[in-house]
Amino acid sequence: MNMKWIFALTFVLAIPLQAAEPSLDAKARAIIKRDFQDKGIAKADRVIQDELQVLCTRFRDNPPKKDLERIEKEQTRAIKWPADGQYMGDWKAGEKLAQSGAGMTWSDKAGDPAGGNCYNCHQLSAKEIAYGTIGPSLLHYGKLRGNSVENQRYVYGRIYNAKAAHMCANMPRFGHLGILTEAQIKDLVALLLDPESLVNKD
Amino acid sequence: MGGPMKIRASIKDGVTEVKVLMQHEMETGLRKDDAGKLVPAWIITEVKALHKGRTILEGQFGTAVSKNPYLVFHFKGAAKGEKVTVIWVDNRGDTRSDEAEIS
Amino acid sequence: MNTDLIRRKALKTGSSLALFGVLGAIGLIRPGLAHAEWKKAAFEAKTMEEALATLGVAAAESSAAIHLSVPEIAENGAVVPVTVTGSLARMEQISILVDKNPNMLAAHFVFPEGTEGFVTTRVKMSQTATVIALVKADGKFYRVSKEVKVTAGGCGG
Amino acid sequence: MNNLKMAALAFAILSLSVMAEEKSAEGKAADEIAKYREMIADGNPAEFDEMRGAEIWKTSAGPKQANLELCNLGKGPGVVKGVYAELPRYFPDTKRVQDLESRLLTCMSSLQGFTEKEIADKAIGNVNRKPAIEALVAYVVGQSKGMPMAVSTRHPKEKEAYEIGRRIFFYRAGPYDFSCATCHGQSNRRIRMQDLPNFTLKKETQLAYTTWPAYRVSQGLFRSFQWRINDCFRQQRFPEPQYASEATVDLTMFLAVNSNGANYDGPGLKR
Repeated sequence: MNMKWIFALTFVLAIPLQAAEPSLDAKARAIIKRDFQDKGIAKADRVIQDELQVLCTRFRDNPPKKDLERIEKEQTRAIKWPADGQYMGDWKAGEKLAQSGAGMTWSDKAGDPAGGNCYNCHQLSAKEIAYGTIGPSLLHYGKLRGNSVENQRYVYGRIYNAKAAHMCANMPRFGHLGILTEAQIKDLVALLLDPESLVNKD
Repeated sequence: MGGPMKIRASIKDGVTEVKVLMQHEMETGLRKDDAGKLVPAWIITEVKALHKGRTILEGQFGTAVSKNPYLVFHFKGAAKGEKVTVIWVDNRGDTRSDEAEIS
Repeated sequence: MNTDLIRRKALKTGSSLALFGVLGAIGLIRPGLAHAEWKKAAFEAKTMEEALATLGVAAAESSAAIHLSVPEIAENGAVVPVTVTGSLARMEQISILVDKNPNMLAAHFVFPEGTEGFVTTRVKMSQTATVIALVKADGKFYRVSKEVKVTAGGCGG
Repeated sequence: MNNLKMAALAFAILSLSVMAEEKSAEGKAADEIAKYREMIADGNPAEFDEMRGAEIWKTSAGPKQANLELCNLGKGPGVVKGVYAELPRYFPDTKRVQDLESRLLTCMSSLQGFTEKEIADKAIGNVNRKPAIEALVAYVVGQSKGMPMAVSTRHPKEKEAYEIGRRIFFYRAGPYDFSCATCHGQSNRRIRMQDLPNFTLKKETQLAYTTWPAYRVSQGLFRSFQWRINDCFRQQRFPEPQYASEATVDLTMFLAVNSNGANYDGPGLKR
């Protein structure tokens, strides 16, 4: 069977299979668009999805391989690396950021510094017992992996855009979507990799 | 006058357990309102429980007692069907008295 | 509580007459009934030494006969449950203090004969701190303490 | 701590016992948090809101100076007992699926003459302002305590509300790319110290849903389910869902139906 036929067949089969579902999907989208309103800095257009969000929603975080590879490549390409070639900032500032759950909610004020929300999901230092477990533990991250420049760059990239490596990861795209600044991300890289950091020294 | 209290008193082996839940803001005087102004302290300062006119507990609260104060205490010498009365007074001069039957 | 105090306060409030009736009915307002005044100085004490001094404590020893029950970790400093009990003879008073609060003394209880030396209440803690139970039994003071870790809240502040 | 969580915790501790030390420390912290919750479980101030709501229910108010005793919450005018265990549901008079708050808005406008908007705009309270509708919610839900959740999907609109609710649950958007499922799609996860119920599992949904609305000790306030959903979306970094809007009703429908069979146990008491 040639490709044309396969394509045609898929198309024919797809119509009855999806007939009920897409109408509900479209209805749900329309309801979401209508029922959410601006509040403070959280504007109504935040519910409009980008392509990555559309695909992760549609496929319940398990998109087809071709989409996954394409999107991950696009997200990777879009990473803005520090112009000065430096990836590590101040781990103490990073710890403060990691502790803060502020930023981007409608109760945050425009211009207030955003937090990293890191402890919400990750264990980082042995000192902090109130850590979340949605993400993996990062305790002793630098101690276990070392802080070579390659690692620094890798960690910077992961924080800048976690979706570059895993398209439907839970972790926000902190750099890509402008949640954190370059300097803030560097401070978080230091928190994870600096041998003197709370994460690595206890 | 403040809102009513929830009082539950039950007797077991001669000991009456009294649980009291009071309705009160218990403002510490350290909190700021939306306009950035300090909200003045507003707290229950004194609590007293009585059984047949006899004092069975005296309590004094500071700013660190939680909002809607909760209190549990135990006393002897009561019987089922008798009443326990609880009274509080706050720093604004407001007061409240409620009673419950011992079950 | 002082009957005069109640009378004064009752007369100041709008609902004073109703209250006065209630208080009269339950026999609270009786001349000559001695009560302790609100311990203003103790409740406003900013240091532990000052708080203990205003409570009339010269020395307080530790005692295994006193049990202080507090959570090791509190998810919220606004409500920290505290239970103090003990097996000492004639427990007259229990005070609950928090060493890092703006005001040291949280609550103070007096138990007449027939009331057990037991109390449960809930206190506010501004941060991780030590909760102290100060007990007066048979004229002597005892203290026990425990640390409560107050943890940060959930996402988004 | 309830039996289910205890069992889950016991299992978690058991299965992790051979793992690293930090895991057992985590188990211990969870244990301590469980103890804390047990210690505050008694003496729920939501009872005061229930009392206030019962008063408001029978007190005349609004331009029409009427009370709510003729309000039909699904089981006939004036019936309050057991209604919450069957909400949300389809109402023929409004031709839509409504949750408790949405239906109270209908009653307050049709019986009392308020506009739905004036109530909805101030429906979520704070320390300084305690809206009547929140107390009404406390009163009504309290009248379903101990009753099994039995939310219908027989009517096509009920079925559709459930299906749309499910889609809203999985909808990823906003600057954090979060959906409800990001936090509530797995078991044994927490944010900071707060356990996250997994709403893709019936057992965990039942446990969470039947203990809301609730008194929040950290805020010293009674909170409705509309508030609960609203605050999740705030933390999800979404814009604000309109009070009692179809999106919130449908999402509530999804959770309510998934908790069918469990006894309603609210108003709850939460950290």
